[in-house]
Amino acid sequence: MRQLTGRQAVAEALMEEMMRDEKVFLLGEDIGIYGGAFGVTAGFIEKFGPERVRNTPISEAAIVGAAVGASMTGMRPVCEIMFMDFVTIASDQLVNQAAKLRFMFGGQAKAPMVLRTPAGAAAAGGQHTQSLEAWFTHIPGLKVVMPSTPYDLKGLLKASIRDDNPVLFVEHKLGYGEKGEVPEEDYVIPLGVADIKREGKDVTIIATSHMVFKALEAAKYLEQKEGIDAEVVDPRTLVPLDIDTIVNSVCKTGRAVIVHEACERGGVGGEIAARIIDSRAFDYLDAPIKRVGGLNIPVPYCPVLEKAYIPSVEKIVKAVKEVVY
Amino acid sequence: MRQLTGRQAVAEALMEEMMRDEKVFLLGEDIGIYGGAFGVTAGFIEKFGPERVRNTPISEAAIVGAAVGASMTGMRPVCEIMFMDFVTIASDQLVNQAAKLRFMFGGQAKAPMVLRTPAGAAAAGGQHTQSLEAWFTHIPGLKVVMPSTPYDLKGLLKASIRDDNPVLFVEHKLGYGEKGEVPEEDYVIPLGVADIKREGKDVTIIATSHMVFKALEAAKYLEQKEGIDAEVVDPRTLVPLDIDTIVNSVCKTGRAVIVHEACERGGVGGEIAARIIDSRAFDYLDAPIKRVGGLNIPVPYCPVLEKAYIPSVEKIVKAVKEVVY
Amino acid sequence: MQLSKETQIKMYEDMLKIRAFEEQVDEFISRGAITGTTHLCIGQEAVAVGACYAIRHDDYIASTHRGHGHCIAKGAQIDKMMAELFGKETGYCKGRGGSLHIVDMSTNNLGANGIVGGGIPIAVGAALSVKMQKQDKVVVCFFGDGAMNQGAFHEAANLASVWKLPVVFLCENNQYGMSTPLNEAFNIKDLSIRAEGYGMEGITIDGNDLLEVYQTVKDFAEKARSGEGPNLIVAETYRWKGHSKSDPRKYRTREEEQEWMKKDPIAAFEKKLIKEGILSEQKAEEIKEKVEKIIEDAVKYAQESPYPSVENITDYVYVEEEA
Amino acid sequence: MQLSKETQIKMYEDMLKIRAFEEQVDEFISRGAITGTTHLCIGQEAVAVGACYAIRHDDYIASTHRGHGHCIAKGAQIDKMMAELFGKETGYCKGRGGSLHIVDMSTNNLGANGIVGGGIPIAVGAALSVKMQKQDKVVVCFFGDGAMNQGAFHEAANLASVWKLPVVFLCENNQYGMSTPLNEAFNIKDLSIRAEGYGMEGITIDGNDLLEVYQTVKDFAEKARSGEGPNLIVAETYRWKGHSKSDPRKYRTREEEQEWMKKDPIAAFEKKLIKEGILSEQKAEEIKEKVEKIIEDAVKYAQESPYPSVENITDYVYVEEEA
Ligand SMILES: Cc1ncc(C[n+]2csc(CCOP(=O)(O)OP(=O)(O)O)c2C)c(N)n1
Ligand SMILES: Cc1ncc(C[n+]2csc(CCOP(=O)(O)OP(=O)(O)O)c2C)c(N)n1
Ligand SMILES: [Mg+2]
Ligand SMILES: [Mg+2]
Repeated sequence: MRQLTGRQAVAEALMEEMMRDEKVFLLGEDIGIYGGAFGVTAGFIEKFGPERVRNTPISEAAIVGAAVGASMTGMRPVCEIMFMDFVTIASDQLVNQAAKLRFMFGGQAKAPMVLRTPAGAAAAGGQHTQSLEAWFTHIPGLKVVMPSTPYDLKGLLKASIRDDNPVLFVEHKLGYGEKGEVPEEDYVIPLGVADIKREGKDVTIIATSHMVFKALEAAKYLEQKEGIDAEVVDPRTLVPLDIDTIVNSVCKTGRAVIVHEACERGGVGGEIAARIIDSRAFDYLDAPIKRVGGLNIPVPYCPVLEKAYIPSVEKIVKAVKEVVY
Repeated sequence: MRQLTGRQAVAEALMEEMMRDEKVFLLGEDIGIYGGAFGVTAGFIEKFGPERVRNTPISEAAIVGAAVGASMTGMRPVCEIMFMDFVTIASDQLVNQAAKLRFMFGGQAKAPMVLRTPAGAAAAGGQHTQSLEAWFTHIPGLKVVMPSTPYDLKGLLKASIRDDNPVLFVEHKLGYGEKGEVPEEDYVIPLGVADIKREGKDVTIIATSHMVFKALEAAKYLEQKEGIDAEVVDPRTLVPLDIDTIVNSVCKTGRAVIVHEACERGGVGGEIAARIIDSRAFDYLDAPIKRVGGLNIPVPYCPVLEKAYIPSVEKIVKAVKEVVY
Repeated sequence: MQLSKETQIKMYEDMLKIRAFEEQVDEFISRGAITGTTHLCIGQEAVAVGACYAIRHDDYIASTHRGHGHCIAKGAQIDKMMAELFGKETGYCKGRGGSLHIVDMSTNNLGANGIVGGGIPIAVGAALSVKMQKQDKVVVCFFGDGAMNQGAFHEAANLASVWKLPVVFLCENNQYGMSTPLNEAFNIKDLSIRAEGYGMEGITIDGNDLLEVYQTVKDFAEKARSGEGPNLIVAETYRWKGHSKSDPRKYRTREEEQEWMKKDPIAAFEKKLIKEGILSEQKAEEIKEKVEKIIEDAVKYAQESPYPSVENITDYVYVEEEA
Repeated sequence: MQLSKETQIKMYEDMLKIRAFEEQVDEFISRGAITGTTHLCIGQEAVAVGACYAIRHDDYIASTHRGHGHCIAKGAQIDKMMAELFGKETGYCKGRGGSLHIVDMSTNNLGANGIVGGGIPIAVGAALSVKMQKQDKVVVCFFGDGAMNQGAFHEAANLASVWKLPVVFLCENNQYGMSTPLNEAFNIKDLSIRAEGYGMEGITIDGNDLLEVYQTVKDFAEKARSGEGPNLIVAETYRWKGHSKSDPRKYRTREEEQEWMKKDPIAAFEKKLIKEGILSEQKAEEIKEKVEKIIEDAVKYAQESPYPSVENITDYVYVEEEA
């Protein structure tokens, strides 16, 4: 099958959805001739014109707010916030407006919009590297999608654009360059379905976004060096969360390690651990659930420290060994 | 001992710290002659004048940003954001600036400021009722304090003002009217020390903020009607979290129920549960850890639905019975 | 003046309706029959009615926390509004929203908003939608003087201007943001000069003069509709009541309030209509009685309506999956 | 002109230092020797130097993502800056911040900021602090044209004006916010007219004319210092390089760049100094060599410095408990 990068996969999803539905349009900073800070929308303004590829001033609150208003009135905006850290500036519009309006209005309106944003550490210091997905899983009314592979990026972005709810779609900067198989044919991956990226019987590693690749590496190492057969589960969407797949896996393996790049404290690992504990898996658990998250510090600029911040294959291996032995 | 309301306790802490240290000052919307939306600073502008009790325009980002800048340059601002929901508007300044600047600057500066804000449901609908503390526990560099009783409110606010780090100090709207003993003498409660609000041996109920009162009611009921002896632990500060006191309690009781008003999904309950699981308490746990959080919906306006949103004494009792039997 | 007599009488009636509705609400609030808080626009009725009559039924409005007037003037039903304030299932928001989130999408009212300034970017988004769908609608975006110091106002106004979107930014300058007088929130006297910084036209008008509001909004809406881009109207007015529930109004004097109450927009318009022979005192009386009846009926409707059922509490959080 | 010859030569030298520093950084970035991204201010040196020489050593500045110039002009050491960009323990931020967060509190530089507009409220807070502590300092708050459309700018500018705080808002209008030209971000031509909306004085100047920048900032800073409140200067300039690492600059023409490069602020000032006999060609050469040497030494220092130790990775997250 053909190989695409994550960047190409996201671009294809956007392109196809824009061609399928003229209500879909893009807005964000430097998404026009610049093609977006990470080049995802390169060529889009040339193809779709400045009406549907709307380059904005540096006004995150207005970007997201405009998406809310447009989505309430018949359009399907996909807005881009250049770095996830900047969603903080637009968080009133995302959290207090988009997420809640349908409920607060008793069902009178809906906000079918997508907010795409790249997260993750990539040599840029504390204000350009955060993974804040946990925040938004805490906000009822939002869906939160956080894929790893090009295949998932494409299929889930298409589903997100077609979803009638506001969706926060979190990309990983390093995922843009990651390659993977993506079929030529049209496909959509429903939100709320986890994917078992590797089957195994000894331990369940639940990993999100770019950490899926590290978990797979760790699994390979564990198999080869330790004879441990790890199952790697990628939730893909955090809201809705496919807890059944996770619980089934843990029931099978009796052990769980959760990996995410965001700071461990307050990250989605806590939620997932708590859900596992309060499920039928409790009776199958043979060891404590370990979390491997980013350190509880701002992401450092220095490459040596940045590397130490991010969960490493070694740390995942270590956590697995702790729960297995 | 004399009884004060939560409102009086907060006011006393502010008053005493302002008298103790002339660098301490207040800024926020309608904190002047109006005395703040919840009357906490009534009489302050008359006493301290408009220089130290600074009424602001409706500009949350500027309020918190001004506090950051003032704190970096020798002052100790205490800013008030009228409802915790509005911290979203100022979250860049709190999260990307205040929390991280010391680290990003390699220790060259500090931001000794407090952001006081009321959380909790009180008949005001989805945008005036959120408890977003979980967000800020996820941000290294911030301390997060969330007391329940008047005694704790006073002692912890004083400690927060004296702390050299940015502190998010979360009050509960219903806590302002709650009465409790507060000594006349000066006292400070160190951040990071949980308080056992009731000793018990059968189950540990970890409850935050206003939920402490509900947990105590539940404990009373459980003792009287079910013969269950519940220990109620109030973490009081979420960052730093006194995990030892929690773990010790769970080791003793073998059972844990966590209660907070914020939506269950993504709330601090997940973090606390995960920490318990990954501690020596794992071996003592006789039952799954249950969480009793707010429902995963925006807070409804209608009083009947709002009541159903908030964790009730009945729900706490039910959860305890589930883990005990 | 292109307004027919009938329309002028309807406008008069709508102002009365707003006031009567809110007086009733005020009474309920103060005796605890309505549990939430609410923000009354009594004294400001001419802005809501003048503006909503100056635009088409299919034009949009975006409202604020002080939104009952906008909602009524845009054509909402009083009974469903009252039911909402009671938190009943028959309310506009099925009791989920309350006064702060009252909305009637059937009249293209995009809703009240609990976040000061929060509705402004949304209004701009609606205007973008209008433009992209090649509809010839405009959006009238209401907000208060206090909201003008929110970042959201700034970003949204600029964006609308850069994109030449059909928005009329309509600031109801009632002299205070909660307790904060203009001079503690602004270092300018005439708020409409801010329009210039966004490259748009701005004007300040007497917000208590119904026809001045009507005519200005009509002109500005037509400019916006014709592709000239957004503009800004600052309507000077005054809220008679406290900011919200239990406000002792220590930040202003009773004398100041009296001065403004002399400029009652309803009394002034009534006087004008009578003077011009459009309205008789008797007809005015009839209208007032009719309005009283509407309110009474609405109260009955609200009180007799059921609360939402707790079983359905998770409805409307997410749009159900489509096929 | 009250500037001594010596000072003018120092200003010239500082501009050279900024350029040489950044050219060196550019080279390191493009061959991957520095891993992070960086934003170069080459072409804009006159704004940084003019402004920082116009204020006192104990006055504050707040900088931006494009902050090397501000940092150097305010008096920072080149070696510690270079070490920071290399992520070394000897850098200003001990390697934790990098270019986006470079700061030197010893020169009262409140730091670069990775959030566009994020430093503006902080600058206002510093000015508040100054005022409350009855110091007679001012704060010069740098930001770009793009930042002017952030809500934070609006809120902070208004607050500073209402409280009459000693801030000079200094917009470096380099014609683009990343790839976005002024006309896609503003519907006004002269950005300084926004000052009026906050009740402050505003002016637009030639940001490539060192002495014009110097004089204007001097005047405006003195006004702010004397209690008149804040004001706004828009300095027109141009960044010669791409926005950041690997920007092919498709959004502008090479011709436009050439036009602006003819207005090189350093060449212009050099020419002026030589013409006025303040500087000789030989002396200019000597200075350039001296600057080269400083850069070389800084590079050596940076390269030879150690990385921070991973053991200390949690340092500076929290201030350690005090007694
Ligand atoms: C972002 C935000 N900040 C503060 C509040 C609290 N609040 C509600 S209304 C109000 C005053 C608003 O003033 P203005 O915009 O002039 O409208 P008015 O109430 O005078 O109609 C304030 C401060 C809020 N709801 N939202
Ligand atoms: C809030 C925020 N939005 C977007 C960015 C990404 N970004 C960094 S610099 C920049 C352009 C800033 O333009 P301007 O303020 O004119 O400064 P210049 O880069 O031209 O010096 C952008 C969009 C950011 N860092 N912060
Ligand atoms: Mg007002
Ligand atoms: Mg620029």
